[in-house]
Amino acid sequence: MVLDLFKKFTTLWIILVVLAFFPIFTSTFDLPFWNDVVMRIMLLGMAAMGLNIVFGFGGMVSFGHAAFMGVGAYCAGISQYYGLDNGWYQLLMSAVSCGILGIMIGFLALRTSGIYFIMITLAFAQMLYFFFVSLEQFGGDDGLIMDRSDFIFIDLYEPLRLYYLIFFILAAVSIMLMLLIRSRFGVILQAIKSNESRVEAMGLNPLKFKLTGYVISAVICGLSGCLFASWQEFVSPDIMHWTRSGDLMIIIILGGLTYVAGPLVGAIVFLLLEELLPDLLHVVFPSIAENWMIIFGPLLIAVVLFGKGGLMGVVGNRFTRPAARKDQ
Amino acid sequence: MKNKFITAVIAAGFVASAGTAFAETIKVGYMTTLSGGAGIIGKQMKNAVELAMEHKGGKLGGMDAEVIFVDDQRKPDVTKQLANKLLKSEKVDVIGGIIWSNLLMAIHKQVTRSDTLLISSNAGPSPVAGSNCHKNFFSMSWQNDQTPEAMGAYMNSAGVKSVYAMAPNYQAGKDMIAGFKRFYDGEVVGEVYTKLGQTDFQAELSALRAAKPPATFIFQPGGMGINFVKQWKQAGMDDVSKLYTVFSVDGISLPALKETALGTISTQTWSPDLDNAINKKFVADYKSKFGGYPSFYAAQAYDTILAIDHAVAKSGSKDTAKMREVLAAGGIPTTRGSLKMNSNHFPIQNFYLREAVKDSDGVVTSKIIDTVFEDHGDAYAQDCKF
Amino acid sequence: MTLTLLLEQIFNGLQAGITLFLIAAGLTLILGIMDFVFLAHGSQVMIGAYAAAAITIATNNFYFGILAAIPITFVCGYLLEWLIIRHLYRRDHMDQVLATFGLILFFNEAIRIGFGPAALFTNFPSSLSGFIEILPDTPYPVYRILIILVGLLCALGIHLFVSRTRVGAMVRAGASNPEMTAALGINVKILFRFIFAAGATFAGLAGMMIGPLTSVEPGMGEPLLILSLVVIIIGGIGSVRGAFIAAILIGLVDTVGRVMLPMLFKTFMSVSTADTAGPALASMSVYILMAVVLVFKPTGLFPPKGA
Amino acid sequence: MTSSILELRSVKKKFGALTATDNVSLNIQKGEIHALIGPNGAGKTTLISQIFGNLAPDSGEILLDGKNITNTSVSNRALLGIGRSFQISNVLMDFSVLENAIVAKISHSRKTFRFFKPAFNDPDLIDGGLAILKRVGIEHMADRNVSDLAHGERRLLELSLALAMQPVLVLLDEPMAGAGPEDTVFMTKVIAGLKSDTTILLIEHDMDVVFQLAERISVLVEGAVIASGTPNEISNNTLVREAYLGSDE
Repeated sequence: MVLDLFKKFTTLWIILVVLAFFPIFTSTFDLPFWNDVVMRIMLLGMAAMGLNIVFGFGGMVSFGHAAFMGVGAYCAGISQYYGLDNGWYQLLMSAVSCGILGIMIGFLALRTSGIYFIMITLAFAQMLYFFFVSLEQFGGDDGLIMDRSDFIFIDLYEPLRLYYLIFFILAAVSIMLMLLIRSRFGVILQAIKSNESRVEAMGLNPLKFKLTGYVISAVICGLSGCLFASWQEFVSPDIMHWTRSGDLMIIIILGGLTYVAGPLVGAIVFLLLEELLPDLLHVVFPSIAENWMIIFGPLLIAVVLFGKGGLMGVVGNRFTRPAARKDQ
Repeated sequence: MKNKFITAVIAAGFVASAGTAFAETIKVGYMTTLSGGAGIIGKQMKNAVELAMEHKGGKLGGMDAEVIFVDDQRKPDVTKQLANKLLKSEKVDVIGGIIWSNLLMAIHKQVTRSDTLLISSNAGPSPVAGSNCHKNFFSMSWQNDQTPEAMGAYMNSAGVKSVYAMAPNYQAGKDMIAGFKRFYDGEVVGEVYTKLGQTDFQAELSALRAAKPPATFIFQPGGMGINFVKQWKQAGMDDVSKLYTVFSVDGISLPALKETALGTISTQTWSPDLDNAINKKFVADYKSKFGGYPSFYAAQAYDTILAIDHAVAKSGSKDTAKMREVLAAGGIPTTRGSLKMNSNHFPIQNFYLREAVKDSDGVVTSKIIDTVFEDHGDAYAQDCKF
Repeated sequence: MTLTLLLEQIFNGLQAGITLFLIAAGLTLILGIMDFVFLAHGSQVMIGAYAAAAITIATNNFYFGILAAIPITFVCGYLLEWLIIRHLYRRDHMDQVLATFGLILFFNEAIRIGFGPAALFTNFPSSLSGFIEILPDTPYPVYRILIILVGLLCALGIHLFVSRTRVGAMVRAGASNPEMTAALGINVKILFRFIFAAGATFAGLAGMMIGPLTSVEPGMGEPLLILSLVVIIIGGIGSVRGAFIAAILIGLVDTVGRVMLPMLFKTFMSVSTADTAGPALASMSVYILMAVVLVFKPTGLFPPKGA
Repeated sequence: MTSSILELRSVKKKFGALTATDNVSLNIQKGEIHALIGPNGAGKTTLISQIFGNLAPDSGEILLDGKNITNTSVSNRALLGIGRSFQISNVLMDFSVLENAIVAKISHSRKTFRFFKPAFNDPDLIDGGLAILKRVGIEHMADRNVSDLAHGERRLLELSLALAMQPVLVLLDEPMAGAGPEDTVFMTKVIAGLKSDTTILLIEHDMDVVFQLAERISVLVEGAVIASGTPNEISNNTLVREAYLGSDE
């Protein structure tokens, strides 16, 4: 079974191996800043992978998953505000809170479908956003400065330790997803995306599976948010702004939404573009370097128009097949 | 903004081979919001920094200098990553800029801990002035509460008995009203928090018309200020109540408000007509180079560069501890005159009452009509222990 | 809280709602008939506002600005559909979200490059700057009443068009069953392009009318887009009547809630708590309303028949 | 006397002013093939949808094996033993034929919340899936993608899925629609072969097929059952001839 996972998810394993050795590269060439970029890539990639459970595999276009990142981040921030700075405890808190919230929001939102689902998930995310903006005690809109959480045995002020903590949690999430997507549950989720009424006719209650998928994805986003807070040493409602939900969706579509590795590939490309495009433009076309989004926007449109299946789809096979089967 | 990645690689190579053969260069990372809706503010700040570098002949304190501009996109996580880039990749000696409180909060700890000076050109939230202060942080602007404090004090002296206060519902808005109430002795008959980013204030104006307060105090920065003042005038509210503003009618909104803003009063630490040599040169050159008056954001950005120049010149080095000592001692030559520094590294400065007027060319600008506070320090300095 | 103030706030809510309706009317058809998630509809508002403002500034004539801007927004919408949108109808919602998000970025930056990052200043002519007493002692700005009237006129026009004309019948058929429209042999391509351009024009008109009230700046359409999506969802996707009722509802809830909620809260809780909870709840109110509607009516209040 | 497996008592459904099913009462006997015929728009599919639970009747009762299932969900009815093939073939398009069957097998096993072991290479599930396909004789196309299948092949796959849960009652909504003559012959044979295992309620327009397969026929016109009986009785029923067969020929 393990060998099989290596064979089926080649891209993901390659990325994980590269990520594992990346700090050696940066220290050799003295580019410590790039560790930081990659940490952000891993965090947003992890959240996007979580979202992709519902988005790519379950066919539910949730426009509000940044809210779970926010809740995870605030679990860390608020715990620390009250002196509970054990990082493992904060991760647990984030997972539990996002799980409970996921059940509540999922249960209500999954009554709807299509565009209505997109909008109701956005509505709940906006409610949470405004809720945290109004929490004056925790800095409201200005946010809450916090220390990196205290992960027992791991002193996070050594930058590489945070890097590897994020890496190992990302790797764990990745392996869990590889298994999940090929499991009975994963197969049913993808079957629901393919044809909900057939699955229902087979005697399965789609809501149960969709809700479970929704909760798992919420928990993963929560974990990502909790680590995000430690990375940023700061929590503010900005982490759950609706544009971040949009960013997560873009990351997924960019990478390829029917692939487990897609969101990670998307995160790498998206954040590298954000990082390098202004610099690049400055060399080529200095007068509009500040307006780099005028290139970025059409680029996204081009990906949709010409790169069906995202980058993974362009590189790999172009057929729509369930992720449970295809080689990635 | 150049291709930093390539620069970094090349620089690393040079440093390894050439060692210290080069003359010392001081590197300043300047962070502001260049893209998105607030891009106009960042643009003015960038202009001002470039002007300052021009005035200093491209050197800071006589040392070769390089300024690297980065666009924070007004997002905390992007800001944090850029700060990291400036620190680790560019290895800058000073980080300056930053418009927004939340962005400053996002990078405050990281930059100060790395033993690099962080000089804010605008943001001044209370945590970094008080209990969370750090010796490596300096403000070239003000603490958020101070400007409304000045307005509160002025309104006392003007004999305003009761006021209706209005600000957006976010942290800075609440700080502003808290600061205002700290100094204002009269009655606050209404305290209304509008939505952040609200564009239409007609509903609030209707409520205000019904309440008929003799005075209205507002904090509505950026686009919100343009909309508020415009709609205030359109609704003929001047007949109902007198408007007192902070950070709502300034060099950013005046070009959009034009004559509509005439007569509006506000408090501020700086004004284009402030009478000193540095300011006169700054305003005149800014106007001729970029067309139009600079805003206080631009002035503070200009001052940030002047402060670095002063620190290097006086200490003769770009060493953080030495520069810090110079800046903490105060006496920094700026567009606001010689700036004194408080124990928490925020300026102790004058606060002026300004009115929107037409200049001799018919352009609407602001003019100082009174000095409300002289050498005013902020309320949080006592909580600050380095 | 006096009765006159309440009435005035209702007028304010009406004006906000009518503006939202103009934006939502086209969008609800785009979502309903073409099943197309068009996030860049807010950019149409911005284009309208900029076109009118730029022409007004150049010619110094407000009316001319509006008159010239209407065909400009129509052409913009037409071209946009022809160049990009028509290639996206058959794609799934996710692709549409991504592509139209890209359009938002493009339009905002294009405007910033073209007109500079600062807000454009426009004002309505002095002939419209007066007040009308809607009740004794309750003056209300003429210009805002004009917006309400123009909006109502547009709403009536759209209603008559959809319910009385042949093309309107196609639109109704399309909203309740897109496949059927195609099966009837109607030239769907032309119909779509027309709806798209008309939707852009109404959104642009909303932008033109609020331009003199608010600041005309890049990105001005996004907050309106989110609100009009809320309107469409509450009204039922594809239903112009639903959009109208929901827009007025949202306008009233948002406007009246903003002012009244804090006042209401102060009657039974401490002032400082009310100052925190009131505005917070007010900014959440429209989303709460939408969530409640969807929980009880998962396809909105007035889903088109057959949907 | 055989006992009834499905009983409808005055089932009524209205869409606005249109009465889709008008007080339909119907008895399906255990083990029979019962055909439901009627002109287009008579409400046949609407009735099937109510039996399967996709639509809720406005009034009336539906009993499966004596148990009231009027308010039971689709998935629970499937678990109670109703299988259905839809008018427009309804299979998992992105999956292969075997994968379709495996999903059905997973459902049948009731062990659905398993998160780790890969499903598509589980030998038990593959065997189970193949057995499902074998029932309608399509195991040879197990590895093909559904999107590549011909129309008739898809109908067969759908039938196999409907049978996967070993239902006591199968609802077949126009299984021959769009199929070529060869497919029709094959499908007819398959359906006839099911008779020993289950009860079938069949909607079909092809009268040859209906008279070949059905033991009893009910005729639905404008939402109401106008006649019910053996093929012989139906073909001799004057009401039916007038309302339906007459206009059809």
